[in-house]
Amino acid sequence: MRHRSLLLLTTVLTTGALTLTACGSRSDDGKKSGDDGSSGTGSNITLTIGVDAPLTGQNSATGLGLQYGTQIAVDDANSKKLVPGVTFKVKALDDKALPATGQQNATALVQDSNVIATVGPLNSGVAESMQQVFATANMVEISPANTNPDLTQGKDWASGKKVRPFKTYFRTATTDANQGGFAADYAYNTLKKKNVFVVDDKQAYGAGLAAIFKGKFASLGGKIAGTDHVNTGDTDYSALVTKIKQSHADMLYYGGQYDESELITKQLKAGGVNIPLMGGDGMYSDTYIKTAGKAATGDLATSVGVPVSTLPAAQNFIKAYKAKGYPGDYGTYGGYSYDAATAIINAVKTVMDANGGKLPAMNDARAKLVDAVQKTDFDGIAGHVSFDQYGDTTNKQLTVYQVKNGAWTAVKSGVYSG
Amino acid sequence: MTALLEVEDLRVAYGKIEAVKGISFSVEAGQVVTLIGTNGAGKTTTLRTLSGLLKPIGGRVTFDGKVLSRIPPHKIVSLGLAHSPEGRHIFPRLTIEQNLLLGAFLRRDSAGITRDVERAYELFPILGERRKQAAGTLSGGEQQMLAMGRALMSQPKLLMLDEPSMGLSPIMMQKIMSTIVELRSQGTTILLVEQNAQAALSLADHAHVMEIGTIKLSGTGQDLLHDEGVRKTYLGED
Amino acid sequence: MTDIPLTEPLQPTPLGTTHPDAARSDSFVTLPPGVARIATLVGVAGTIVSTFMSWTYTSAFPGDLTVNGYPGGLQVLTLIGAILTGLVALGAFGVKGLTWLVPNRSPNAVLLLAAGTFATTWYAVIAIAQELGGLANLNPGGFVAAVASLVLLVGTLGLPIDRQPLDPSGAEYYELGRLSENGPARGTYRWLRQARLNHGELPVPDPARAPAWVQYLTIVVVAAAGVKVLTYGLATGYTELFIGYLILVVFTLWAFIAAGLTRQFSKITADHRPFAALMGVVAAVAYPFVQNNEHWANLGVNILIFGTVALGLNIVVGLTGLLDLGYVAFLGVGAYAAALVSGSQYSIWSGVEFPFWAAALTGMAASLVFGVLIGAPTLRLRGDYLAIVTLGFGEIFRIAVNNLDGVSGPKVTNGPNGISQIPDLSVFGYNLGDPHQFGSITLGRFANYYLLMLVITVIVVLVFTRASDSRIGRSWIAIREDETAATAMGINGFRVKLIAFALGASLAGLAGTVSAHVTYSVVPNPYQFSGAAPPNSAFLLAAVVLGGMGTVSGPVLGAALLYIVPEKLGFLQRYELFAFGVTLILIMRFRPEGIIPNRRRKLEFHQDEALLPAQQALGDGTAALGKAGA
Amino acid sequence: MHTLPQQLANGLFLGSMYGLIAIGYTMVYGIVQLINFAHGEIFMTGAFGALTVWNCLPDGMNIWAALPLMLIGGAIVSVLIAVGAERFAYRPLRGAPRLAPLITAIGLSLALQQAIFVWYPGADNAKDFPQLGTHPYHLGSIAIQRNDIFLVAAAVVCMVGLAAFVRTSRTGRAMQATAQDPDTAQLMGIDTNRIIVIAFAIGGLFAAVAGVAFGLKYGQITYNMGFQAGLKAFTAAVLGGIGNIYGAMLGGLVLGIAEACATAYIANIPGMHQLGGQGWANVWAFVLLIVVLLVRPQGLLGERVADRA
Repeated sequence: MRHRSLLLLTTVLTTGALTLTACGSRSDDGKKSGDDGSSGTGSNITLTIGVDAPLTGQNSATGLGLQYGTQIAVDDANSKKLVPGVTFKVKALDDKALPATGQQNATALVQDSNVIATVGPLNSGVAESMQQVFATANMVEISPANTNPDLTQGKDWASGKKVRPFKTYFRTATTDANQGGFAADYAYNTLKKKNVFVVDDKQAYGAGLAAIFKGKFASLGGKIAGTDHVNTGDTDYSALVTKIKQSHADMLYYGGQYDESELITKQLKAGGVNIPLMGGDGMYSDTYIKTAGKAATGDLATSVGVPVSTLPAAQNFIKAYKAKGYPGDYGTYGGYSYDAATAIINAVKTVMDANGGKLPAMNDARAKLVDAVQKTDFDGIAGHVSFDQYGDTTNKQLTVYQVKNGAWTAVKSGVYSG
Repeated sequence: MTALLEVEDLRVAYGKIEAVKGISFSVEAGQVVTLIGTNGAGKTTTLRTLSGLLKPIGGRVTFDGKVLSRIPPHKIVSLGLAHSPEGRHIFPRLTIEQNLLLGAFLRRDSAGITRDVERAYELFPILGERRKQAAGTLSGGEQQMLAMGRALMSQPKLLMLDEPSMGLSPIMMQKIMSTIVELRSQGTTILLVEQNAQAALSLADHAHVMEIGTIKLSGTGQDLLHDEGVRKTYLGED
Repeated sequence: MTDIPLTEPLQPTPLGTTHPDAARSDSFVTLPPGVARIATLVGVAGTIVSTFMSWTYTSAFPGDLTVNGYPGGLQVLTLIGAILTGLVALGAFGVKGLTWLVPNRSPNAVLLLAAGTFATTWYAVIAIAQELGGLANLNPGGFVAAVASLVLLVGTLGLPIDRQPLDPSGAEYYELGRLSENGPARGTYRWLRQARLNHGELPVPDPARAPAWVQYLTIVVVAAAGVKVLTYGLATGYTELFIGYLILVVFTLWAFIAAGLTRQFSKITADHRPFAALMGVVAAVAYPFVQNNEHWANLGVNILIFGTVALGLNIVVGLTGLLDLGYVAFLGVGAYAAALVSGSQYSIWSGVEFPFWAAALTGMAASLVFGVLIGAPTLRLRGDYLAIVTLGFGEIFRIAVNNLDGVSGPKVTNGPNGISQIPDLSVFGYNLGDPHQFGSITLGRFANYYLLMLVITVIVVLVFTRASDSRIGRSWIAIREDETAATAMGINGFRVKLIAFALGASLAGLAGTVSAHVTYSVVPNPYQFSGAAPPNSAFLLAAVVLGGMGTVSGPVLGAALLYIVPEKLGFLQRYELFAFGVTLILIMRFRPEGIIPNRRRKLEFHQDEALLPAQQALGDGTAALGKAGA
Repeated sequence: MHTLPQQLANGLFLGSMYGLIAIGYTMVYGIVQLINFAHGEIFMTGAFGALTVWNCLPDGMNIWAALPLMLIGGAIVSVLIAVGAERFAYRPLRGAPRLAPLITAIGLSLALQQAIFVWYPGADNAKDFPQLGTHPYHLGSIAIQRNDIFLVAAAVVCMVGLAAFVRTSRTGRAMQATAQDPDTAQLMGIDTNRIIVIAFAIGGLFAAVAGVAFGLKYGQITYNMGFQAGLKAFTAAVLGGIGNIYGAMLGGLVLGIAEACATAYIANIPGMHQLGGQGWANVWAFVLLIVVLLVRPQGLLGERVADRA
């Protein structure tokens, strides 16, 4: 009882102190973000482009390619002053290839009032949990790597009933539908393969790709010698190789990443089955050749766009990437990430130009950016960048590469049309 | 002459529960000393502490002139202190012979070991008959014999026997007790822990009665055998 | 060991039964008592003053510590630390009216707070010097802060600190192994042992004697402060501030323990359990209103989901002692079941849309069925076999849902693409997907789900506590402690274990139903044994063990840490998982009972400390194994 | 079904490797009742140790000449890590309830994996490992790789050597005694701590041999190869009867053959055409384990012993 007043006093004191901390934190946020000057009023504002990809763990080599591909695009834009008065920054978050983590990153990016749009993610499964979050916030999301057709064309795309589920979602990578079909066409008509064994890794990308290849190849009149599925992380494929040997297939099509296909091709050739292995852009990587060694010779991979090495812009990108000593693998999706980020940067300029050279309030800016990105039209480092009514890239240019003399060599480039 | 084993104010605890609360006693070479008492009196704890399986929180144990407190169990064995644990604890999946050989684990004199194995078979002929059999197949009494034989294999200066008669039929118990008498007559020093006070007291030179962690009463075996209180409490007479 | 009743609850035995020497008060630095007190107060004052000065001239260091006149960033933390230290010091010195802050009058609390203030301040100063490149970047304020906090620390070191009794001069340190023969090692170890603080058993006044309204008010204030401290930590905008915050919070909590405040508080909560629980819930409900940020609400939902699953696992592991290494599969079963009946167009029953209560029951029922299916054949086996079978089941689940897409298996789960575009839940006509206005505060989608999940968590906590206090709960504990003895007492071990397994599974399934809706999609790959982020079976076990087995708050706290720490310590990046692994090892080594120990458990873990474990441990280990196993 | 002999051979090779790793699990479990979850990572570090030796050797060195050095290098790394883990992570927890060492093991496994991933140069992708050659020998219709011959030979040598060691040597007897009753073993004068260290060391040694065999067989090693392999080896150890070294090898072989056959033949069973193939092989492996445990809870070669305490 005699403590009563003192208790109250201390309570008030504590509450006061805590309130003080709240004020402190609020002003800190402002100060931190305003490092380079106060936003909105002055000549120079800072905008952040978010990146979501697996930056640690198993897929991180590819994921870091996304991050630093975007980073180089942002550096280029800043040094060339592509958007006068705006300095771009990258905020890269690690989704660890997990959907729930990707979603947390999406909400974090949406909450950050400096983030204008996002590049990513790598995995289609992660994209599913993020799309709606960005759609609700009217924020553009451009994936340089998702290939699952469902993401842009809805569930029934195969039957021709295409519905775009989210108008904020775009991608600079082409869908499995194109790649798988193009590969089947090449295998049947150019390579004259008639009896193909199809294996996939049971991941969204690989299984989708393999299914489309299989369907197209069969419809062309080819025979499917057999199918099987592997688990990511498997290392022993000897039983599978024996099965393939018995099927007398003349080619193996693999839907999946190079982590598994480099082992499969080695064990295939060692098992005396000298047939080529063909895959998608998931194994179009120098790592594949390096690790598989001689066994890779003659293997094939499809990839989107024209060969990166033929475009001068891409050469600069590769040079910049190497010069900065960035970690990660730029080969597979780095170029698309660069183009995705550039599409966002160009759209920011469009939005600002339409608004008298000033950026509208963030909510408004994000919404307007969706329309601007939809109208994107420029030549990127991995080909022409523009989006169709589903948010898919219109760049249907595909190339088949074959391993010759220890390097991927383009053997056919073309446009796939159904 | 100092005693072979000297225990001074030994205290042992499990966590905060003190199981042995400062006991002192000694064993002279050639003697049979017994600790008797009810379940939970701290007898087994005392033996486990002497052989190093438990660490005391206080007190001092001297064996053959050496302080035991910082010595791990396997080194204590090498000093000549053998412990045949409560519940026998033979190695069930090894043969009888392998069990006996393990008893001589620290010895390097193969001829002597062979001789002692034979001596064990003489002491317990049943073991000799079944030497290649897995020890787990023996009956309780036979396992007890094996445990004793195994403890003797290290040529101990002091043999500690923990409840050798536990769970045995009266005939088996008789056999075990007569073996102890025989060992005593051969000059083996024995520290015997028993619940069967009658048997233990009748063959002991010295005896100590333990109750909840302390020594309540000490004397010669015969003295205690005739002590009024002991008779009432431990020998079931009123 | 057989003759010692280890499981008997221990009475707080008076000191001196095991240790001959009584506890002591002894300062670390020899100072005249008056000088120590004055140094302490001077240090407090100096530190407070320093926070109103500029610490560095450039705003390049986050938080802008250049301003004279009012504190910012890390300075605020130093200020709070200093004020608290000052108040507690005055309380410990017996200044009337503040003594309630230090009920046991121990200066240990002052020392710990001073150490926290010192650590935070010096961390800030060193961070400035390091990030900006050199001490030259410090303004006078920074030096004042460093010196004043050092004075403060030294002053408190001179106070008569309550410490562990001196070891007897001939004490043996068996735990050092071979080093125990080594003089310097022994000396150091001895010094460290004797340096340990000892405030756990100092008497404190019984708070029950205070008027009831004070007790209620205390609970309210603590709950409010808890929310405030938590939200402040979450809102820290940059890593340096978060680390400073973490240092200060840890030391402050430790100081409150040292002061005896936590003991009093736990007495109060024990006396007013329903009210305390209510306030806990109110605080949790307040969270999305106070921290009105969709990202943190999203994190909050995930923490609650994960924490709820961990609570379910706690029944299996913590109470019943069954080792389940594939527990995340039950979360997956619930999530998939809910997704299938959610009305998603990707579900094989795309027309079917259950209301939430029915979907939740479906998820629970599905998990329950799987729990029984796994448990019935395996719970009769020895404990270690259960571990491998559950691990196998977890793998089977993930591979199976990955394959059941009509191509490599029957069409059920849509394979690796999973079931996506799961519609938002609607509860009482209230669509959780839409933001809702509450006065001036808008609750977004994740805040809605947070509140829904909170209701479920509360239900699960109730189920957990009711179950553990009931007959069946006592049977679980009996089984955990000694299955043979429990069976001998007439407990049907198999049935009791199966109930634990099934109950734990259905709670996880319930959480799964919400998680399916929160993430819009269910895909197979999160349901693995170990991964880089929660949820996975290894992280679930870690949450239970880190937090404290057998308790309610432990797993929830563990879950929160597993989400918040990686979120906040982003700078660790690729070292994060390595650090996590090392942390697990260290925690198991030094605090195996978890952060919030169950009283009984704690005894079990530390019982052999007094026994000096080095040699004895082996035999004890197998005994413990047998206990937990079977 | 003329592929059966080849599939059995495939299973045998895979199973030999499982068996080699499983021995580490089974020995440690047999003596301290600890599921050493980090054993898979010890196997992985052994492979990386061997690779490091190879990389330090002059270019173009004959692989046969390098192999003994690689084995020694791998063994040093694995044994040091195994023994270090025992000394500093597990031993202090010997009195604690079983969950504590288990969580420690999970933490250790994560830490080792990440340490290699982060600090071993280039380990974020698969690392090349030299091979003995990729041209198979033919034995009837069976193609056998040189690398597989090394694997089987190593497994046989290790098994025979270990069996002889355990059965005839003094330390071997001490190991058996410690496994059966550690307290009493101490009363026999056995330094059980030393025995435990030896068990960890032998497990580490075999894991290193398996790691080298893995590298030779697949021509590449990865930082996360220990998880899958460890999981399978642990399954194999339980399948064979945990605590029994012959059981570990047998369990490994059974598991390997079961996986090969599941990949090859399950799909041919009417009504199961979708449930076969490599994708389901792991599932069938675990189903086999569960069935065996239900029929014979002690494992194939395990002995039914009463639980202690």
